[in-house]
Amino acid sequence: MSELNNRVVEKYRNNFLKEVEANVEEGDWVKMCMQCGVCAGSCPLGDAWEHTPQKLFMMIRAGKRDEVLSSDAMWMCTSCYNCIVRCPRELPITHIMHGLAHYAARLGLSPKNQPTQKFAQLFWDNLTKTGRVNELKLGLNLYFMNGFSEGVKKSLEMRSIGQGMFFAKRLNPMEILGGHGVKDQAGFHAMLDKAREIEDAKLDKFGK
Amino acid sequence: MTDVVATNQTILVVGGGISGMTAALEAAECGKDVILLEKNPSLGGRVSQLYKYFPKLCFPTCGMEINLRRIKARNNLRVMTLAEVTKVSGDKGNYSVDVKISPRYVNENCTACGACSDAVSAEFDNEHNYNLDKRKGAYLPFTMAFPQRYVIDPAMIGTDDAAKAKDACPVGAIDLDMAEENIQLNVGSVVWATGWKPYDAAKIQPYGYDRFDNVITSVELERMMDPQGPTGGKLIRPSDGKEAKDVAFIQCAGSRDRNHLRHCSRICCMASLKQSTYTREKFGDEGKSTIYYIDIRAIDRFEDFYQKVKSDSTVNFIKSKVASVVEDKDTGNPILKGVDTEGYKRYANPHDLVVLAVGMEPSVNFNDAPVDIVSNEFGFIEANPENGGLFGAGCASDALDVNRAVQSATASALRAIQVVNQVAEAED
Amino acid sequence: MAVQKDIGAYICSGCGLGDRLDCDQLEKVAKSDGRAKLTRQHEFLCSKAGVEMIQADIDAGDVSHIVLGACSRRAKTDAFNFENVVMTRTNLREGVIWVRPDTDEARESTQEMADDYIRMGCAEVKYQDLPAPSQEQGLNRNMLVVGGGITGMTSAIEAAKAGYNVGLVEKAGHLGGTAAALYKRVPERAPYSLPVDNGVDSLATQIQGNPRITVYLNSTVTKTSGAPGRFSVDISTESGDTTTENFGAIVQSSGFEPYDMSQLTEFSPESPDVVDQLGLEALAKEANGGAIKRPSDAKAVESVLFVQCAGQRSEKEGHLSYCSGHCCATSIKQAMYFKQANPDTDTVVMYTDLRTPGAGGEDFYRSAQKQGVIFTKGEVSEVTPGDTGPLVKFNDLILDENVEQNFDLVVLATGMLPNSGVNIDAPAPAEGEEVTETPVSILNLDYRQGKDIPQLVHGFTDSHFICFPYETRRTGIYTAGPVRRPMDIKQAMDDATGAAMKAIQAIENSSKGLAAHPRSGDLSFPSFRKEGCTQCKRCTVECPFGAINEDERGFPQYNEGRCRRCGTCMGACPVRVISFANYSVDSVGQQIKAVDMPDEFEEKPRLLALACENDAYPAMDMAAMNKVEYSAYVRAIPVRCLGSVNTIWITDALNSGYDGIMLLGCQKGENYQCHFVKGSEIAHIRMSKIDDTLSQLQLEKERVGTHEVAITDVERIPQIINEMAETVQKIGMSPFKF
Amino acid sequence: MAKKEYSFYPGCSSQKGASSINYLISTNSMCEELDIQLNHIPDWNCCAASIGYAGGGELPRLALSARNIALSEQAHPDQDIVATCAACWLATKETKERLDESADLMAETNQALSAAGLEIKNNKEVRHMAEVLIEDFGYEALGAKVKKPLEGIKIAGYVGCQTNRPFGIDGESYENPMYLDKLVETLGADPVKNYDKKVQCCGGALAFSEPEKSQDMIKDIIGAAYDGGADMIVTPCPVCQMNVEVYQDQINEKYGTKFNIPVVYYSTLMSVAYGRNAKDSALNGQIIKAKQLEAIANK
Repeated sequence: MSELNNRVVEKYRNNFLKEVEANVEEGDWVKMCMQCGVCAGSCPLGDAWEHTPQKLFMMIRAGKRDEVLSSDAMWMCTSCYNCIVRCPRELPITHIMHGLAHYAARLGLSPKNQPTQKFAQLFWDNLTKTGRVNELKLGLNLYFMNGFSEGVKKSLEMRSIGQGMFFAKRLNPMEILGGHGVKDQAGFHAMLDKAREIEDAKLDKFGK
Repeated sequence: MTDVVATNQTILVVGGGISGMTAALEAAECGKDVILLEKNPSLGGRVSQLYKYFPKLCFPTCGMEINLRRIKARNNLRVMTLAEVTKVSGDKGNYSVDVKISPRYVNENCTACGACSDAVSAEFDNEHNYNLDKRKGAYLPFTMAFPQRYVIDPAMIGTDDAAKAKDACPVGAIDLDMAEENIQLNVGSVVWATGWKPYDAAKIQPYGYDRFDNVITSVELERMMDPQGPTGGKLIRPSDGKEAKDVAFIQCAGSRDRNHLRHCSRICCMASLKQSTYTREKFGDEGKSTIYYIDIRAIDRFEDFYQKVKSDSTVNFIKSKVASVVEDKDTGNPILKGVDTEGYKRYANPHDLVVLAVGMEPSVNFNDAPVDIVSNEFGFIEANPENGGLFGAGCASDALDVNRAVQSATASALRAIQVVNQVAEAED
Repeated sequence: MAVQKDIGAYICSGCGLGDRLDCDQLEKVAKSDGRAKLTRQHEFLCSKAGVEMIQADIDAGDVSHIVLGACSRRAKTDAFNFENVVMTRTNLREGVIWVRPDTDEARESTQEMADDYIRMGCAEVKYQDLPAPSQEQGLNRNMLVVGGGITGMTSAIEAAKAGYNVGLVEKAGHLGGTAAALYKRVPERAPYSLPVDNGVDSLATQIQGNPRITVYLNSTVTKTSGAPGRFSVDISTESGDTTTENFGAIVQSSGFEPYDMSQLTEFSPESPDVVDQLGLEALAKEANGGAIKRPSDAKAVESVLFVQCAGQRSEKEGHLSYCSGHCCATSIKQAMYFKQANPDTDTVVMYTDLRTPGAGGEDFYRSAQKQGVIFTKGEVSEVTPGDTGPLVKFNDLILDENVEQNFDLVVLATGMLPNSGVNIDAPAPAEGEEVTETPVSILNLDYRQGKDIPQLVHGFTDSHFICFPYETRRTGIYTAGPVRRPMDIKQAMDDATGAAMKAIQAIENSSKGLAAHPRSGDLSFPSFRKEGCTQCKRCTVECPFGAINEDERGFPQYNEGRCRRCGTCMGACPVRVISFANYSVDSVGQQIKAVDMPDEFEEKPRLLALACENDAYPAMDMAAMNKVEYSAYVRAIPVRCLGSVNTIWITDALNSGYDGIMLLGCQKGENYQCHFVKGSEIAHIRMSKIDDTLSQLQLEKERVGTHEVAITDVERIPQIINEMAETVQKIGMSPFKF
Repeated sequence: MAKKEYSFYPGCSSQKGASSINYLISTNSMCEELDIQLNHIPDWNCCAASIGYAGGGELPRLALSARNIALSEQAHPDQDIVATCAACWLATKETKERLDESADLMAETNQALSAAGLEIKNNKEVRHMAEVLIEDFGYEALGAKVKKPLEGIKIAGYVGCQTNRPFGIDGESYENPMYLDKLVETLGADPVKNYDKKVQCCGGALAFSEPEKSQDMIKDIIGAAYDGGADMIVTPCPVCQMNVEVYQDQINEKYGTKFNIPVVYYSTLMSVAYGRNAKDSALNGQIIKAKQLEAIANK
């Protein structure tokens, strides 16, 4: 548990809903849920997770902080937006799921070895490095994210695909040497740092 | 040319459903001069299309027979059908109302002998049965239609069929040259009882009403159950005529939903509870009903009915807004997908037939009606002093069940009487 | 028969009647058997010409009683609309040719059918007179309203606006009733977002300033006698002084009593921090917009739980089985009190079904969620007085787990009980049975049938009819508001206006001697031959509307203003002394006898159908419109209600050789359809006794059948008739054909 | 018709040597035929798609798209932004809407942008290429350009998620959008009627992290296309195209299916129908070759 987490716990004590409303992307929508369950039934990965969105919202109201933030449910979101368009109460569920996932990660409460979290993090690091995604590096990092031997196995599995892509000119080995990126690296990074700084300030304001 | 004598002591009631008939009758039976307008060829409105009422499971036509008898007995209550209001001007106690009267092509000579109908061959969608079957081009809207007078479908005009109908009529009742009329009425007060319409189920895309034969609406089921309805009272499914023994009811189909109607339509829960008794009526213990709901809204003593239905072993309740309906291509069974939110249970349940408990929206949205009247965001008329001598009644004022609609209509009759009585007082 | 009766019989040959029937023959029958003074034929009787032809005879004074041999009495009513003449319509179209095949074999039996209907029509009018009002009462434009809550106040104001005078009786020392105890009320107009003023003061001021309204505070009604148009009412104050006033009609808006929460022991009702909704209103009034303090230690409430359906929607001993309808919205409103005072208050509404129906309800619900009110689908099993505040045990139905949680305050959403006075249908206490508390009567009606309005269910005085919420069982007395059905303020105010409407109508119609719904406008009323009466009291007992009192010698007093003209009394009378001007034992009995009875060996059975004019008879008409055929042997007579069927008709029919008799009435029992309440039921009971008559006559039981049918039975009624025809075929013809 | 210009946001996957370069190539050919000029946003950056959320919080992610919008405003002030990638379009359009809704977010975003010397006005529409085709041209105009109708080819229009929800194309329904089918018809080919997996999610981002879950969904998408008698599948989204095309061998292995169905972009179809050769239509970019299209292209 991060030191930040302890501060947040301190600040909100028993009111997890208020914490979510203040700190989670689109979190102030959570209270509007009427428990119809249409989101739960609409999720293509529904069978894969233990908590449906509507249930997570109820858990938030019930103050089940640790269970919610350590749930892997929101990491299962594939951003298909089915839940959003069907929700009778207009909740931006996809974004709330992303927001919860991010918040859990920030506080260091997300489940260990959550593959999607790892990938999402890799993706973010990859794109923020140069400003554009380097698919080859992303792929390789991905295969090796669970260690070297795993990685070799995985790349072998994927070889045929890699070759296919290569012959279709849709994969360029030279990318390994750097590849695409934005020209204004400095400005780009300054912008991201600033954005991060503003967001941190919001989280950091309490407790201190 | 229709000439209707009306004065600023006349009460105009717009809409000939049960609310309009009630408002008109209560005022007329108080000795007031009343004109009742209906845009369709017959009085009756939505209730004339219902098989049974909740919670008593009695027949709407029973009450309609009484109301029609009351109307027939009243010379101070005049009924105008195929009539629509196009403009309202003036103030409380002195309104002038423009009315458009569409041609029926049949005059008062008609004895409803049916000769014209026998003579014609052209058929059209039967709106009384929500287009589930066809009717002739010369027709009586339904057996209890009032006035008991046939109608020639406007699409018939100019065809041989129309001529055949005319020739077949033994009493010269058919006048194919009848034209639209526009008349003006001077009245003291107007009661708007324009009623409701079922929400367009095709708009609720996840349920596939527009894609799957075996997904129907609650109002269509009412017609199917009627012995004089499109299936002669058989509870069968459209795709293959197979008996629908396992019926699913989807609540809030278009209600309580920002994608559709934001408001709760009040009646749908009770309607589905009622309709769950239809499967038992037809198939006894072999019938099966499943009601998918968010909240069962059976207020006051309707709760007794809910408990009665609940105790029926053939009826199941699942707390869930159904996410989507897909069709099993082999059996034609609709499969309902969703999550039972009481403890999180996923389901993919096949049924014979799915009934969408469609919501209720005002059939005239008073935010853009030919009259200046205060209405809320849902298009229902608000009870507001600014409305002067204009009053909402029944489902023009809120989503109401029949009993409450009649209550509201009775109240509106008094409000209208207040206006004309004040006019009378002022004049003598 | 004092006055001279000149019968005119008019036969229509239109609509195929001329082709299917021998109309000259029908005229002959009318003349010879029907004793018609004049008969005419017309090929289009309902045409202008046809109607003028009839009117001319009437104007010339040639006819006083007319028989129209044409279509059903339900058709062409606008054309056949004659005044000052007794008219009957024999149903040759829907009743004869439309239910018979157009074949040569069928021709004879179809003609016999028509002949008989003409005979029956003539016989009927012969025993009918033009009904005239009794002038029993005059116009009394005063209306009594009992109960000065928001319902009663609204009724009074609305009636006054229409120009009627109102006496408003309130047992308390001030107007406003329960609503006056509310801090605020649920909005009934957009925006449905926040609680609004309870509205009592503005109504009270309107009443004070209104010359048409007289208010009686600290008063109750100690006696009500008379009838619509001439009610005489004693209004007494606590101190006992009584004034007697006359009123034309009455609205009863006696409201409700809150459920006694002390019965809910599982929720620790004795604990000061457990209150019901009215208790919370008191706390909110006290706080008056500030922080609401909890009773035990005046600590500002930081967390509150609303327990919905407390002691309601439950079959448990002492609980209410029904839903009081308003409580969900009320708890939402009260949760807003807290949020308005301090947005950080934890407010939880615990429900199983959240019920906020109608256009505004859902917005109000959403508005509360926006303000941060938490809604939990759960069931509270127990509340115990914890040390920091009430400890609540509940089952969270979504998370599917049992939870214990402390709150500063717990509000129980308990139900409403109608304040409807004495239950006149309650069985009298058995010998020696302990009578705990006798409820106080609201109206103290001086009616043979009891002091108060009959109750429908759970003590509420609602109408039994969905189409007719004001179809009261005590003519001229209408209940409104929560005494009629659990309801919120918005509905109560609408209801109050509706009831005032009906009361005003009762005033107007009773002054003209016109009947109230469902036979509204009927001028006929029951009269009886005193010399024949045996004071058996059956009519007074069986009258469904409590219309009939008894004088000191036990003779019936009809109180025509209360009477609904169903004829149940006429059906009940064993000595047949009760009759209406146009509906009597004879007017029907003579039709039965008028039928031409073929002798046994002709193998032409005759079946009698006595059909309820509201459901069974229209259903037969509609069967005809659908061209559903039935036996030519049947002769159908519409009756006002099966309750008006006097057993003498059955006996006479059997004696005069009918082979089968069918009574077609409405559904009886709990969900009865009979608009005269018990008519169908009474008929079934009476007919169960007809078996003795049958056995005396040595006739088979199957010859008489009593059926519950509905207006939708367009297929079934023809079946019933045909089955009776088959039965007769099986068991053979009646031997009583002379 | 006059030349139409748009501020174009190609996105990472359309870069040279990236997974959907074939999308860009065929799009270019298509645009030439329709006299559309795509002005690339200078120095655009990745939108973070919808998977950046683990590392990137709300504001950093908004900033990414905001930067692209700001750059577009700078370079092509009066041009709508057009994207071909569903994720790029969605992320950018969402950013535009969020900033419109919240003044606070707008201020914070501009604060971040200022660090890169940029500012966003947020006054232009963000549109998907399919929208442009349907709204600015319409099926009739698109059909008029057809030189080689794609006769005899049965095509399943796989719409997928992100061009369809939450915004959708041409106000069509989320459950049964018809625009791909109409487009296929317009090009002379034969759309698969009621293709009931047309809006089924392909697993999107999970393809890497949770392959078995996404491949299970892909299996249904391809299966349903075969059930409908499809010769090939058409899609408007690079993620869909990639996922549905490249895993067919692995799926066959895992489920014993015999999938081998080409998955093409609408731009591929249009380029061919508009008479461009195989190279211009980037048919060589197909891992599973679209032989019928090649035949027509080489005619």
